[in-house]
Amino acid sequence: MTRARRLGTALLGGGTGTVFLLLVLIFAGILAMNPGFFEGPSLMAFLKQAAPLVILAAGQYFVIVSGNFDLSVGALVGAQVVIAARLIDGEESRTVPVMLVMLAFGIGVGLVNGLITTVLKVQSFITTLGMLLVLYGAIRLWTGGAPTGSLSEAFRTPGRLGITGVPVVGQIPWALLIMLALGAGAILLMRTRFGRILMASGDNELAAKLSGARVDAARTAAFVLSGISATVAGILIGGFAGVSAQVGEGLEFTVITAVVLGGVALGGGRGTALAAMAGALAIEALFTLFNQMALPATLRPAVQGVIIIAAVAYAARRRTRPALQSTASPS
Amino acid sequence: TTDTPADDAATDESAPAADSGEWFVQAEYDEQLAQRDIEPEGDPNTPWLQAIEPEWVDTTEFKREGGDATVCFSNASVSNPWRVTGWITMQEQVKVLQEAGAIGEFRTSDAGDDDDQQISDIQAFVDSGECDALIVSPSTTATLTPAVETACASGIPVIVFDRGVNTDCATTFIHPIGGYAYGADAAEFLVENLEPGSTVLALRILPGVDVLEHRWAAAQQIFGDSEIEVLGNEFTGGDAAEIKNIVSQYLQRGDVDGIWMDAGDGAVAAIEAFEDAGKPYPVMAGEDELSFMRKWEETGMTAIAPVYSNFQWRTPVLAATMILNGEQVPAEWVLPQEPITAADRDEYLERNADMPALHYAKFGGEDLPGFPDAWRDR
Amino acid sequence: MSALLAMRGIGKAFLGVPVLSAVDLTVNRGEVHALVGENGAGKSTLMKILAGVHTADAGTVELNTGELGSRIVSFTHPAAAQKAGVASVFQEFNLLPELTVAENVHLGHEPRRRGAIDRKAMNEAAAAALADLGVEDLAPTAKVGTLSVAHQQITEIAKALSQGADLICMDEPTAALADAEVALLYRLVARLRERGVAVLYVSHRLREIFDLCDRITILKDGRLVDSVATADITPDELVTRMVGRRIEAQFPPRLPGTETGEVRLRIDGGGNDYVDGIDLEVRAGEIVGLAGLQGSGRTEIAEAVFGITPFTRGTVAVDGRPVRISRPRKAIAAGIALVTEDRKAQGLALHQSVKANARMVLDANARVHSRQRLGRIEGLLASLDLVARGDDQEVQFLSGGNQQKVVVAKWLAAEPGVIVLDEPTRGIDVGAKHKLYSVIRSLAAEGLAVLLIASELIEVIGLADRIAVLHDGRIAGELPGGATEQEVMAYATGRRHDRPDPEGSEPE
Amino acid sequence: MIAPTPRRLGTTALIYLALAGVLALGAAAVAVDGGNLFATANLVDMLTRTSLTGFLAIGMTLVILCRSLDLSVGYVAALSSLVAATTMDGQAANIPLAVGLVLLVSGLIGAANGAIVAFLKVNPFIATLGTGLILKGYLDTQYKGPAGDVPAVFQQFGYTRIAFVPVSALVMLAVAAAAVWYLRSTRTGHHMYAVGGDVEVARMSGIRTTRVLLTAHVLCAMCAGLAGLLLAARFGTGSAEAYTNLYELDAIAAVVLGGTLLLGGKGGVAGTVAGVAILAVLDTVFNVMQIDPFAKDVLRGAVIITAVALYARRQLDRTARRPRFASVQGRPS
Ligand SMILES: Nc1ncnc2c1ncn2[C@@H]1O[C@H](COP(=O)(O)OP(=O)(O)OP(=O)(O)O)[C@@H](O)[C@H]1O
Ligand SMILES: Nc1ncnc2c1ncn2[C@@H]1O[C@H](COP(=O)(O)OP(=O)(O)OP(=O)(O)O)[C@@H](O)[C@H]1O
Ligand SMILES: [Mg+2]
Ligand SMILES: [Mg+2]
Repeated sequence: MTRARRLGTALLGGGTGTVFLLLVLIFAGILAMNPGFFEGPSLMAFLKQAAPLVILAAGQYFVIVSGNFDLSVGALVGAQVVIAARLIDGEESRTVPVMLVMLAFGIGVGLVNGLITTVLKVQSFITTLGMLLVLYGAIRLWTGGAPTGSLSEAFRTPGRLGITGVPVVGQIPWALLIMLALGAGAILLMRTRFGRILMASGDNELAAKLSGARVDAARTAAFVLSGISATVAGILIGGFAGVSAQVGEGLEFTVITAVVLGGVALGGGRGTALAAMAGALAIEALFTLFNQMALPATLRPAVQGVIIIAAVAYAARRRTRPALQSTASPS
Repeated sequence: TTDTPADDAATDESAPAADSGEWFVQAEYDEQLAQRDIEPEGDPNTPWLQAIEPEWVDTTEFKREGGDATVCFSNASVSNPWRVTGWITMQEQVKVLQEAGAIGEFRTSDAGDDDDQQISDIQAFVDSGECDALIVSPSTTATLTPAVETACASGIPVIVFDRGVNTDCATTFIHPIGGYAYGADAAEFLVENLEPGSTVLALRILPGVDVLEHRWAAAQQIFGDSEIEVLGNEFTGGDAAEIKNIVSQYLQRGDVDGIWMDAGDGAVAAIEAFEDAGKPYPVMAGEDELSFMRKWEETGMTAIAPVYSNFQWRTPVLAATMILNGEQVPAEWVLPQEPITAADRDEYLERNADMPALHYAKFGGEDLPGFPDAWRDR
Repeated sequence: MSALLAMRGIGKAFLGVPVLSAVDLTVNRGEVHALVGENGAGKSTLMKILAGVHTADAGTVELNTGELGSRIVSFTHPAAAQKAGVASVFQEFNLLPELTVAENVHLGHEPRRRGAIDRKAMNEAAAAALADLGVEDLAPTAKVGTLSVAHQQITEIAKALSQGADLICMDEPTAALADAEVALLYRLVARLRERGVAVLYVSHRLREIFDLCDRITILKDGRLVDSVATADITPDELVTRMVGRRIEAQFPPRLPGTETGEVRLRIDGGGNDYVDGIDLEVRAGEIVGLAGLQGSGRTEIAEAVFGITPFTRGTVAVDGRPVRISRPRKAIAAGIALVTEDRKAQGLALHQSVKANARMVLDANARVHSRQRLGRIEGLLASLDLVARGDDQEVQFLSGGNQQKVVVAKWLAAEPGVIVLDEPTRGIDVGAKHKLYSVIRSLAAEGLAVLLIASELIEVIGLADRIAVLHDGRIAGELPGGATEQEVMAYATGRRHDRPDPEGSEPE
Repeated sequence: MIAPTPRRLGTTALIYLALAGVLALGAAAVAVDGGNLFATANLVDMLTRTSLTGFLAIGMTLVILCRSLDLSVGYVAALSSLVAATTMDGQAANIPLAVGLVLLVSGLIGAANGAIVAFLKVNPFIATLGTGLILKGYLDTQYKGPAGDVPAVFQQFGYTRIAFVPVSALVMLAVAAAAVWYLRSTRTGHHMYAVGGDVEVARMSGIRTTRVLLTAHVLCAMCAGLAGLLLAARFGTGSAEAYTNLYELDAIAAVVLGGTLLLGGKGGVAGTVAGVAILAVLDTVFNVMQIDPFAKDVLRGAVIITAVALYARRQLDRTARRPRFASVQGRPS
């Protein structure tokens, strides 16, 4: 009974519910436009290209719920793809080592973001904005302005291929499986003591500190997680479409929008990982819907803006409204 | 890439046109299409010095003794591979001229695609009073006009290239034929190689950039007069992921027989979308970016690489030396602009065999001493 | 004498759950009217409706202030209430730490000259208001963030006074005050009464209610129990009617089998920027009280022991083992717990559930985390008689008192050996207070060492086995439990001093 | 007696020190490079570069003080440049009308932002990101590239200077001065600190918080309008493309560099001006020294973080209690 209620509040309570509603509406719209969309293959294709944003959303969720921002993910994704192309340079054999290097790099960037924010007390908005600039410049400095080298087939597998010959759906993309695995991981992580401390730190730093929580450590860890998610996203995006100079540009705003759309409060202490990822899915679905409707390309940003504001406003109203709760007596 | 010359250069009346959001100017369209068939003056082995129907202007007023002239260059940005390639070429050309003692110091500033920034950059050069010649690669057509005018007024020779400005005060304005020609080359190829009634998807970088709109405007003309059905025109920001995503969605809904692009960035991703969807390759118009040309060769698909001559980056510095020597230069220096076809594709791939993927085939720096290292190991 | 305020049939529900139903309240001019009831009875809510913070779902508010005469009002914004002559001191602080005392006092109605804010006038007015309160040791230009809780409370009161209201509502104004300041408040209230200003007074301190108030309105579970003249009721009756059952002798006796054992906490010459020369030992099963005027540094001692602002001099030993407590984590690892004096800022993650808060200490410290302890939390909350809508209700929606119970629970969950309680009964109703007293006793019985800070002297006297009295950051003297208030005050005010001179306790 | 606490002079002073530091370092670097940072040309350049970010940052300071944010200013500026240029349409006579119209339009957009934040309770980050997108959509659909024509007279706003001080910079400083006065001496201005400090407290103290928030957003957008006018004056036309330059991030960086807390309630315009100056000095130094464009980004990012790190720590400690037994140096004031 308690479980059921908890699930209820998780899905419908606070702002969280809105995103699932939104998701349903958008999918309904797509269905109306193009019933074929939900046939296995095209749905799989959709999930494949949505996976990176969902994974980024999970990473960003940790940072936001602990009361911070990570504006550097877009630049990091771009950097990772470029690093991969340059270091692999077409050599299949280098794939795995380079992936490890990328992981280390992602962790490193997260660590730096975290330490600057927690130890030097620089507001994360600025820390990560600075990191964005540094990454953007440094990576181009390194490659002389435009990506060089090329990716190996093996590197491209996770983002591009999948388990083929599956009945109905045709191909189950690796990206989807990775997304599901990491998503589940994120949800579980929030149930651990780390997750609870992260949440408390975002809600009331002082109270958490006085309860003995290592707030700074937790927050730094959140940045590291975000760095890792950006790395994975980089591997998937690079795998999906290969190298191009513009990879990752502007992703940071899309992903933060997604997380907030999921009812996660900027400033921390509220919202669930599941909803955050649902938010990412909703955004991707929205883009698909636009495409299905053949909405004039120049108008799309405007419509997107209206929908985002409306959804978040609706969620805000929901939050201040009664969320059904039992009147259980104490104990 | 997002760079084509301002075809409305030297016509202040283009502003109203922009107002109405109407990009098509018949006269310019006809002129450019005609220019494609005109034999340019000069040595075909140095296309960057060729000129189509030049009107030579006298520059003795700028003649200057001693080869220590300071040449200043206000660059819009190096924010895309096409500009990066060109920028390297220009620097290599400068080295040659400096060693030859033709010019002295070469100063540059980069505005990072910010018009206001570039205006400040130009002002700074003018105020410093140390530039003997000023080269400008404007980041947007109309907005830099006042700044360039002030530069002209300061009495130094001003050389504008790539995109133009709405004034003809510059000593010379260097650019390849232009966007209408580019868009037409691509569109005509598709029309010729596709059955009537075939479907074409147009992939564009971003809206509102006058220089890109001309390519699309020309294409619309040609598609309009043909039996081709244009499925849609989508903005991709040149992001491979976005391109692949969009193309996949179109393929999921039906067949796409041809792809028209206003710039080659991410062309490979578009082709991969067809592979992943298990559909036959489209007839394709990309650009002379190597990644695309290599894919083209590898797949043997029917394609063309329209060219927006990257070698134009050599011309401005050369023009500067000519002007400082008081030699004549064309008032509007129209460089040749020929697409790469299946016929000469392999030759260009051969030449650029060890160049990186995002390098441009017609960069025209093969004879510079820095070649190939400067372009290969960036 | 016409009614200044008449609230009739007021009803209010939060999240669909009724908090007030059909409550009537009438306050006359120049009357000091007490509003009493258990935690969660709805006192603050009723007050907030009057102040325009909440809007009532049902009922009418008739106000007869200023020259507008009697009229029905319904405030949708505190500004409206203030305009109408209703000023409020809310239960939780409403101050901006970044602003000065004067700026806070005049917030929302800054004095202006020719359109521009007149800071000079503002400071003077604030100084006057403070003097009016009889407070000299507080500069109008001091940043509120640097003040003690008590000084902040005084700023709050000055803020309410500065609006020249006809009706002033005070929600537990003395909760943060030591008896000396309470005396100030007494005089102030008397003066207000003379000026014909009415005071609506919410407090859990029966003594004040009987000292100050003319009438008493009793709430229970959001319903009106009765409204009586103070003269017509005895404290015992009042308590009975508030709680609905009789509360035996105010302070429970030591539980049988409580014997004072080994020294669990020992401080020798402890000192830092705020306190100095602290020698203190607390034995297992012993309750030691810290008394003193506000600002005497009691909280500082608590914070030093717990490693928030650690001792920079002297030594601390827990269970005989010397420990360097530089961070709260270390204190917790050493088996120390601290119930802080400001539950909202320091104690609770307000948007998290009761459960999440109650297990926070266990979650945060691997050293104390354990299945069994997690398992005991539910029982703990129950034993504190927490009133909440299930343990996944967000604590922000609990009443002040119930929030405090959650804080206590989260520390007891860690089963500490030494527990420091800073103002544990602040804003807690008699019932809950009594509950907490017996909890404290039973903690002692279980062999914990208890260090108790309370601004209400009687609590320290009634509960503590020994009382250390602080004066200006130093321990002025020690008294046995059950000492008289006069004895304690003698030390607290510095009239008596039987500790070595400061020099004795300088760092060597 | 609890001593009077000095009002955040500390931080502001520190920021001007930081500015001085950056100037000194820059000058040294340039000197090593064989140049002179304080040559008239370079001074002009620096001051010119302050104007645009300046206007945006001043407005941004107001909203940030209210614990809000405005990510739409770049789009507002772009739109304003177009409104101005198209309205003027080359006629000097239309200038007053155009200016009025720009302030009206931008003000309305600000009001919309404020309303969404204050009444719909949408987080400002998202709200203004959203309005930004809406404006982008409008600009992309409505204007294809530059439009309108700015008369020479008005272009003077962008190009003339008195001695080595550009008019635009003077106007910006004037606006800054006005903002400083506004924050310090008007109730609404003063209340912005309260709203940013703690909106509930502000409300309970009888402040009409929504009005304050709304005002801040309107003023912020109007400042963006001024920036748009400057763009028009410098471009000689209006340009939708202007929004691609992420001016909003520059502005926010400047504000934070200026010592205003992103969490609101603390800071001021005086600091912001210094923050803007720091960024401008960097740009000039980089240009004079011919720094590689990508190295520029790296350095800019690094400097922003370092500078903020210098005073972030002390700026954040909110409860500096007055020590009673302080070891001598431990005593502030
Ligand atoms: N903003 C709110 N949202 C939801 N419930 C609330 C809110 N404020 C108060 N409550 C509930 O209303 C009831 C009455 O709370 P209130 O603060 O008025 O009690 P109180 O008499 O002031 O108690 P205390 O003496 O502890 O302050 C409590 O059960 C509390 O949980
Ligand atoms: N006479 C004083 N000189 C300097 N600072 C003082 C003085 N009185 C109070 N303070 C300040 O107030 C603080 C004392 O507040 P604190 O809350 O610690 O006192 P307390 O004894 O715990 O009283 P309470 O807990 O009832 O507020 C000190 O830290 C100090 O900064
Ligand atoms: Mg209360
Ligand atoms: Mg205290």
